[in-house]
Amino acid sequence: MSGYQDVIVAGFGGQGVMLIGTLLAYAAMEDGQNVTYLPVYGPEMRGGTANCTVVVSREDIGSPIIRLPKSLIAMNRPSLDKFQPRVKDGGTVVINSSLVDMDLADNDRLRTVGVPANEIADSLGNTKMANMVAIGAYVQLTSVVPLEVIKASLRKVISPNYAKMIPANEKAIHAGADAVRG
Amino acid sequence: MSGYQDVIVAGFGGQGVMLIGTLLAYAAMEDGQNVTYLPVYGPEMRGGTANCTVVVSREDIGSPIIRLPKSLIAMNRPSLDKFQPRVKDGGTVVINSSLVDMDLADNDRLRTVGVPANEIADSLGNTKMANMVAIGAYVQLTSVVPLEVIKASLRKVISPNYAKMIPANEKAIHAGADAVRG
Amino acid sequence: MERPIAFREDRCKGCALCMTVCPKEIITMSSRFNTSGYKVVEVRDEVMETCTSCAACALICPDYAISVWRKPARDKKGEVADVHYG
Amino acid sequence: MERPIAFREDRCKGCALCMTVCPKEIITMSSRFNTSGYKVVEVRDEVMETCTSCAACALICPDYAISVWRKPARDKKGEVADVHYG
Amino acid sequence: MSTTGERVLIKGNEAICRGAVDAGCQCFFGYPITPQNDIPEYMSKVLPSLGRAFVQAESEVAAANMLLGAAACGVRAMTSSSSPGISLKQEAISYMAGTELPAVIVNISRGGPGLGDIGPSQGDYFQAVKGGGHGDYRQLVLAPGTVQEAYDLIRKAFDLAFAYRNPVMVLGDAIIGQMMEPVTLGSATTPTNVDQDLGWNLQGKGQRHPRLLKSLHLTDGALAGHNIRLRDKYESMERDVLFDNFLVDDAELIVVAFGSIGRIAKSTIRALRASGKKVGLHRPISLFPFPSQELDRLAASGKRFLTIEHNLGQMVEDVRLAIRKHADSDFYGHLPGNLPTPEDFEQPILAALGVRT
Amino acid sequence: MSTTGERVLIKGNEAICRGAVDAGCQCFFGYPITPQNDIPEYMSKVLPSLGRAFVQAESEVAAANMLLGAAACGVRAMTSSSSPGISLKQEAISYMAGTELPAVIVNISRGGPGLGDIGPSQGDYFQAVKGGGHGDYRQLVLAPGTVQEAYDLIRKAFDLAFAYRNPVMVLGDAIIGQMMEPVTLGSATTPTNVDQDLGWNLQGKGQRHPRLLKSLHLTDGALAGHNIRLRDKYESMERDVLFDNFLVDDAELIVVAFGSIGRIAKSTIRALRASGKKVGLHRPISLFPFPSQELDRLAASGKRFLTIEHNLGQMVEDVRLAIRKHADSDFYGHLPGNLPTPEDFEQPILAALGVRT
Amino acid sequence: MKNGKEAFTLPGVLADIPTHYCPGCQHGVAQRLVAECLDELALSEKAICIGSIGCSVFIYNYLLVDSVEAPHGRAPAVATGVKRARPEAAVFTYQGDGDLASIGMAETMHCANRGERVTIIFVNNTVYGMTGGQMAPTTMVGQRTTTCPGGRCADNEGQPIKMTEIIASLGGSAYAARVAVDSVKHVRAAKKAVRKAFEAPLNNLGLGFVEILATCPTNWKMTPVQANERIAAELIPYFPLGTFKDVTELETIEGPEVAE
Amino acid sequence: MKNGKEAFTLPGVLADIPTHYCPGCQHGVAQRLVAECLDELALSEKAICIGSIGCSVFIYNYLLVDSVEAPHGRAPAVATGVKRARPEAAVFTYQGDGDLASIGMAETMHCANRGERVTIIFVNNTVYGMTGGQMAPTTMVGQRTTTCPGGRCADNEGQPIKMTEIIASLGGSAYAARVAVDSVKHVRAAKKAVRKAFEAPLNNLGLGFVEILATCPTNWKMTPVQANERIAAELIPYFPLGTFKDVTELETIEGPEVAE
Ligand SMILES: Cc1ncc(C[n+]2csc(CCOP(=O)(O)OP(=O)(O)O)c2C)c(N)n1
Ligand SMILES: Cc1ncc(C[n+]2csc(CCOP(=O)(O)OP(=O)(O)O)c2C)c(N)n1
Ligand code: SF4
Ligand code: SF4
Ligand code: SF4
Ligand code: SF4
Ligand code: SF4
Ligand code: SF4
Ligand SMILES: [Mg+2]
Ligand SMILES: [Mg+2]
Repeated sequence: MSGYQDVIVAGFGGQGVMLIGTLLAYAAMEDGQNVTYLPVYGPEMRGGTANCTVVVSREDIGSPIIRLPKSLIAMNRPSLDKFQPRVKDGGTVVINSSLVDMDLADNDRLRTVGVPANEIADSLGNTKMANMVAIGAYVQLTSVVPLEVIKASLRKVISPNYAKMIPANEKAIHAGADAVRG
Repeated sequence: MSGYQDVIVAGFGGQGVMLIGTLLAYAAMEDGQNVTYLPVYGPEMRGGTANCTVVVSREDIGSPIIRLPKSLIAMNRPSLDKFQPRVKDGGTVVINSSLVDMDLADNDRLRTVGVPANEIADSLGNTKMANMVAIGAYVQLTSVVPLEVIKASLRKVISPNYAKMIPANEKAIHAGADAVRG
Repeated sequence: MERPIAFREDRCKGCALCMTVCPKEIITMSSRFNTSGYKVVEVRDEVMETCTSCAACALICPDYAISVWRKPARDKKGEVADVHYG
Repeated sequence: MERPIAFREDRCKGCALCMTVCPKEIITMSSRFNTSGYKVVEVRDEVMETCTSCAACALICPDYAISVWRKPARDKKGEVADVHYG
Repeated sequence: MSTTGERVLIKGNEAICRGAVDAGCQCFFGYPITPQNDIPEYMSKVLPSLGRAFVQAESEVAAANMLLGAAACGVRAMTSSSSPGISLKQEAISYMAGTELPAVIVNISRGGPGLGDIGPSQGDYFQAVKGGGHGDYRQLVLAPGTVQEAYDLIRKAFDLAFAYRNPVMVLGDAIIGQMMEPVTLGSATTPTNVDQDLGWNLQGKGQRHPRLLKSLHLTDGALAGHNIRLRDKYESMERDVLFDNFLVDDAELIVVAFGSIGRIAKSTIRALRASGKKVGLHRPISLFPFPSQELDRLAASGKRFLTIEHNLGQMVEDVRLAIRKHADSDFYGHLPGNLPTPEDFEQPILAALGVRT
Repeated sequence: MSTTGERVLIKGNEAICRGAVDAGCQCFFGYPITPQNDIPEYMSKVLPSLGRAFVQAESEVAAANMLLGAAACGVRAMTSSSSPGISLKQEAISYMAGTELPAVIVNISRGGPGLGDIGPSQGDYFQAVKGGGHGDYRQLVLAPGTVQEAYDLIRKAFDLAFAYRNPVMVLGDAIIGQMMEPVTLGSATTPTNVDQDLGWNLQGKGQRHPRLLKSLHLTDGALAGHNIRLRDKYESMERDVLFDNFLVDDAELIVVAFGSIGRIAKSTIRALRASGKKVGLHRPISLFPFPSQELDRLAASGKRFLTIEHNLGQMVEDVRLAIRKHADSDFYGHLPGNLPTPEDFEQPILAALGVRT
Repeated sequence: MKNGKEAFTLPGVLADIPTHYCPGCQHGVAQRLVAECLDELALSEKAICIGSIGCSVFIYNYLLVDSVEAPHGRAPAVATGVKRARPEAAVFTYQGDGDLASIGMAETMHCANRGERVTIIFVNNTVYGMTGGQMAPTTMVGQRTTTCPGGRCADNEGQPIKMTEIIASLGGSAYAARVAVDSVKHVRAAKKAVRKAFEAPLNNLGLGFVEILATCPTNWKMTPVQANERIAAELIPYFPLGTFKDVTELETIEGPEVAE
Repeated sequence: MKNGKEAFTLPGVLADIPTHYCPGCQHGVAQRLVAECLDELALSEKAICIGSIGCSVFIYNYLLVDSVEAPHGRAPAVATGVKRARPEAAVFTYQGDGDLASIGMAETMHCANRGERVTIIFVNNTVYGMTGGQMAPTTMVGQRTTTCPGGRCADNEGQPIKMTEIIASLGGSAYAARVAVDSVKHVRAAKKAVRKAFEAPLNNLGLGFVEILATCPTNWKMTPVQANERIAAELIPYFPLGTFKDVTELETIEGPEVAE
């Protein structure tokens, strides 16, 4: 399937993994591609784990659920433990190395990249933007959509009340991309 | 079916038709016969119509519901209107002539007997015993069980608290039987 | 004869509540049954004149069985309850 | 050094409630994250001595992240809250 | 409690109560609704005098949840209602099935839909057998055809509930509930001592590990694993299938009918047999597990089938599924709102037999 | 309200809301439950701004009865919930069917039984299609497979509800509800004017005779007559059957699957077709009326069948009944509690095809 | 004298047909008071009646207004749905004690708390009439019913619930009163209360609620006269009559003309 | 100094594992108080906990007692069933405001009115926590939630329900109090109330009820500290703290020894 990408984004409930999944989905639509986005929540608001699957394709999309994804963004240790074994050989794994020991990365089979997302976000003034750092890294690594389109889509997923946060988030996306750029 | 009898007892909700149906069922059991008793209530406590079907047999009883009964006790006009046409040819119909115009009785096809049950009961001190008058008449006419057994069964259906009412009810049964005796 | 009050016998259920509220105590139980099998109440002709048309009986009757007419004379005196007491 | 108070860092969620109740105002936010990604609080060594073992912080902490031990000296003076306040 | 072997003339509703009491029912939670009011009324009189619990709940929803609580303690407990009230119990029934709690629910069903009427009807077959609550679950369903069976089956219901740790429904109708017939009583069982440790029931943990009864399964694969176990359990219920065959051996046509309709159909069949018609009756007594194997066996031997119900056609689907390898079933639905009599079934049976009338 | 032809990326839950708003939904009554919370949340934001009514009910029981009240006025009204909450609505649904009220009920179902989990499941098929409430009644059931269909079918649901004066359920699951996809919006319908006289709706009698909406029928034969009319109505719904055939013409094996599972199975089938396997898909969109005639037609032409569901086996009964004259269906049940993926269906399909692996 | 002016007129909105109630049952009086108020406030054309399940289920046969039958206990929810769909209607429920205070407790409380602009007529006869005399939440301590055959016991079944006081305590109620119809004086007062309970929601002030103490001679196993005497002797001392809340005191109805 | 005597001890009945609650969520404090009372009254061996559906659904992971999960809103009914089946158990529910005061209103009212000998711990955080912050019956007027995005409006949604006052007014309650856990002083008082709510039913006096005002920082969209400040600033003025009923004043517990 040409131009096909799928990714599981996973982490704690409060880490904003759903937000970056949605961001990617919007960007894909803006980019003229087909897309499905499917979240899986834990039962509680916080403290549980959460993950979502985004499928982006230039062709029609069948199942929105992917058992064996082409890529993974793991924001915490349980997410890596759970999903890394399922990533297809040669797939891309972005790991939040602020919370996950990089020794756990399966470098033999996969292209794994550690990003200290919490620290980077913290250094930009808000730990909560770790998710943006991670998506920046992922987009940079896979080119699923142009980085500019991701940034432009921020205003689709961040409510107008928080519009003033957009520049900071753009910075975080950039920082993530920079962190993995060669 | 030898020794088989069935009867529909029908009237207003407050006329005690269920009580005499139950009385007949007890008497039949005491008499060593098989029996089913099935009541049909209106939705409200009073004011609606009510009827029950009693089947008495020396053999096994199949259906407890009878479309075309061998006899009918009609305590009021709607009951006669509804059930008289269904009584099998030659069947017995006891009609409470206190409330029903005897011109409505289908004498050609059926053995109909008018009993001024309310007046008789009233004369014995309590209109409410009109039902007992009627069952007395019915038992006398059909010999489904001995009159003595009906009377003996009163204490099965009248709660101990009202035991003092039993003699009056026995009298009413007798009065009913007398009213139709040749 | 003047009949300020009348009972719709087919409606009466013989509950006797009207008997308990009549200030003139003129409502009594008859010995008649209506077609529903209820004994009905009555105001006997002898005492009918006593009725003040106060309508207390009609107000308490749960079965709308009682009709009451104003006595023109009394109407003027204003002794009749306004049953629309609204 | 005497350490009348200790934080179970894996339990702390950085809510800062303990900071608001400490009469000595010695609890502060650290710059460390625990494995769950929460920034955790601390009592810096410099001010540890100030702790009265009053246990107010432990009482308010929703995550049972704080352990407090009585200071024997103070115990005698009876200044320590009886946390079984029963 | 009853004296073994005693013969009494009682209503189906009372037979259910006496059966429950004799089976050691410790708690009853009810709410009034016609035509089952005799059940809470009897229980309110008898249970307290035996030192057992009767509670008139504030609603059917509450009654079903009180049942859930009592069942969690491992005592024999029961609730009863009629159609609209049973609809309100569906959430709790699904919870009890999911939590594997043993409980007995009686439905003396009436005409529907909605408020309907208070006459008999078999319109709740789907709800009882397919599960009116949410999620994949099964309850055992027993349908008495006589007052004697009402007494016997309620006793069996408690045994099955505990054998499978599953809700069991006894499905009657206004005919079964209100009809009086002579009944021979069995022996009374003493209620389970609440202190008896069944290995799962809540008693206060004492010295052992705490126990937890729940239906929430959030960890990965836990609910799936739970559902596999439940499925296996439901399949194993097959061994407790119950049915009644009447004159089937030489029959050309087998009438399939349950509960009161089975009984009424028996009268029709007797009458038709008297005029030489080769008709028999298969009466499923357990509606779940459904006697599919037996029906398949009968179908394999070349019989034809007519399903008669007091509804618009519900059990007929299970009959057709059971016999689909060999045969199909005709259907006659007597309409809720009309009382069924033996005469009503004559034409449909003759038509299914291919007799012109 | 939407601009016709606009293309938006939205969740299934939001598509349901926008479809309802565009269809002129005047009143919404909700209660929170995952995974459908987006629905009441969206409605609480949008309806009041359009001068329409949003009420967060005290419970699902209340929500369903508020729906009954609004429907009685002849306005387009809706409620939504998920499995346990839908169980609580069963009594009111039976009443609405009995009273012939047009209403739309959305079930974004989750894993069961009991509290289960909040993941997808098709465990409520029986409840939706056979009727989890009491009495003989039917509701139309529509099961979207894409977010676009969620938008389109909710609009259709309102039309059908009023065409038949009957409750209509839209049955989705956590996948349909939570998945985002691009959707093309249709034109917005203005809500029915509440003063519009539909011949049966309550408005205050004004100068005409009073109207009465009820489900109680006590006079002799009245309920039976009512049930005959209802049965005829349910049978007439056949004409609104909806389904989707995919590559069935040359298929040896037809997979029958609905909703999200139908969509996921499509992926499996595409993959198997790529390796030359002759597999097709029949996806019922209306679960009631069920596409029995179409399945019978396919069976008559010699196809084999495999029903795939995300439950222990429910729709498979309707498939088997539909094709029983010519064929039978295999079954693969993916367990609630496990997320289904295209890979999961490969083995079952190959097995049904008779391919050794 | 039948040609004189009538001293008592039945309201036109009340169908002139026999009722199905038992002799002496005060549902008859209660529904007449509702009818009188509908007439006087000229509401019959815009009224929508929410019937409930109980002996009064056939109220739609007597009140000639548009009506819908609510499932048992759910009339306040149905009323909410009706009122929100059709805000200009005069919406009212008519409910028994089992219906309103037992199974319908949640719906009643929340309808009142939301301050739905509807009227609730609550006929408290301390028993489940229709189903044959089971215990109700308002059954008096010591009162025998078919499900508390030894008499209601406070220890086991609790005390009778005082709904009017509870409803009055909720923010959304505008008017809440308890009345009786056991004497002519009480009937007159009851009528006034019913009228106010209709006016409050029409004036957009909140919910109107009236509890009417009534007899059920059949299930009390008393004659109608004995039953009526029990109201004053036993019920009123526990369920005091009176207005427990009235935010209408200051604002009076401006709307429809009063009939007659 | 870890060798000194502990100035704060976690009760043994509380599992020493991390909770799933959000940072600053006061369910953590509330459940600890319950655990402390279970320990002090030596009830852990005979306690049966009825969990409810809400953020506290996993309470059985934290309280090491026999537990059963009730359907949403039905914990008081389940507790009734448990208590009637096993009268010697110490039965308690732990419920949120959506659970207890909305869907469970009827069960709560009737359980209290019957005077079931059970304890109800009611954690009022003015919002549906678990499902993501929808309006609760106790949501403050003006408070924004996901289903009243413009803020709760008294006119449309009614005013926040004061459950403790209502429960105190019912005959079957023996103890009813409202407490908060926003300050050390309030935590201490809360503990006393929880203890009394356990003692009342054990002494066969009736139902014990405690409403605990608590934060839900996540759905209030506040930091835990801001949320905690809101308790005193906004909640307590409307939901006054205090004991609304206490029939235990005279009789004190004789039963199990107090731990420690
Ligand atoms: C869900 C449901 N439960 C129970 C019933 C049976 N039922 C009909 S009326 C009634 C109670 C009537 O009592 P009340 O509300 O006090 O009215 P009354 O007849 O005394 O006027 C009950 C329980 C029903 N119809 N539906
Ligand atoms: C019958 C039913 N309806 C709805 C739900 C969804 N639900 C789960 S928890 C909850 C509300 C929780 O709010 P609350 O009781 O206030 O507890 P909190 O989470 O705030 O502590 C709801 C509506 C459910 N599980 N079951
Ligand atoms: S109108 Fe008054 S005086 Fe006349 S009969 Fe009636 S109550 Fe008696
Ligand atoms: S009050 Fe009415 S029904 Fe009762 S006796 Fe008097 S007239 Fe008859
Ligand atoms: S024990 Fe008291 S003084 Fe010490 S840190 Fe805690 S609150 Fe501060
Ligand atoms: S109160 Fe507890 S969880 Fe919160 S910051 Fe302090 S130690 Fe950490
Ligand atoms: S049973 Fe009671 S409430 Fe019902 S009609 Fe008869 S007297 Fe009235
Ligand atoms: S959502 Fe609210 S109530 Fe639930 S755990 Fe988080 S803070 Fe606590
Ligand atoms: Mg009542
Ligand atoms: Mg809450």
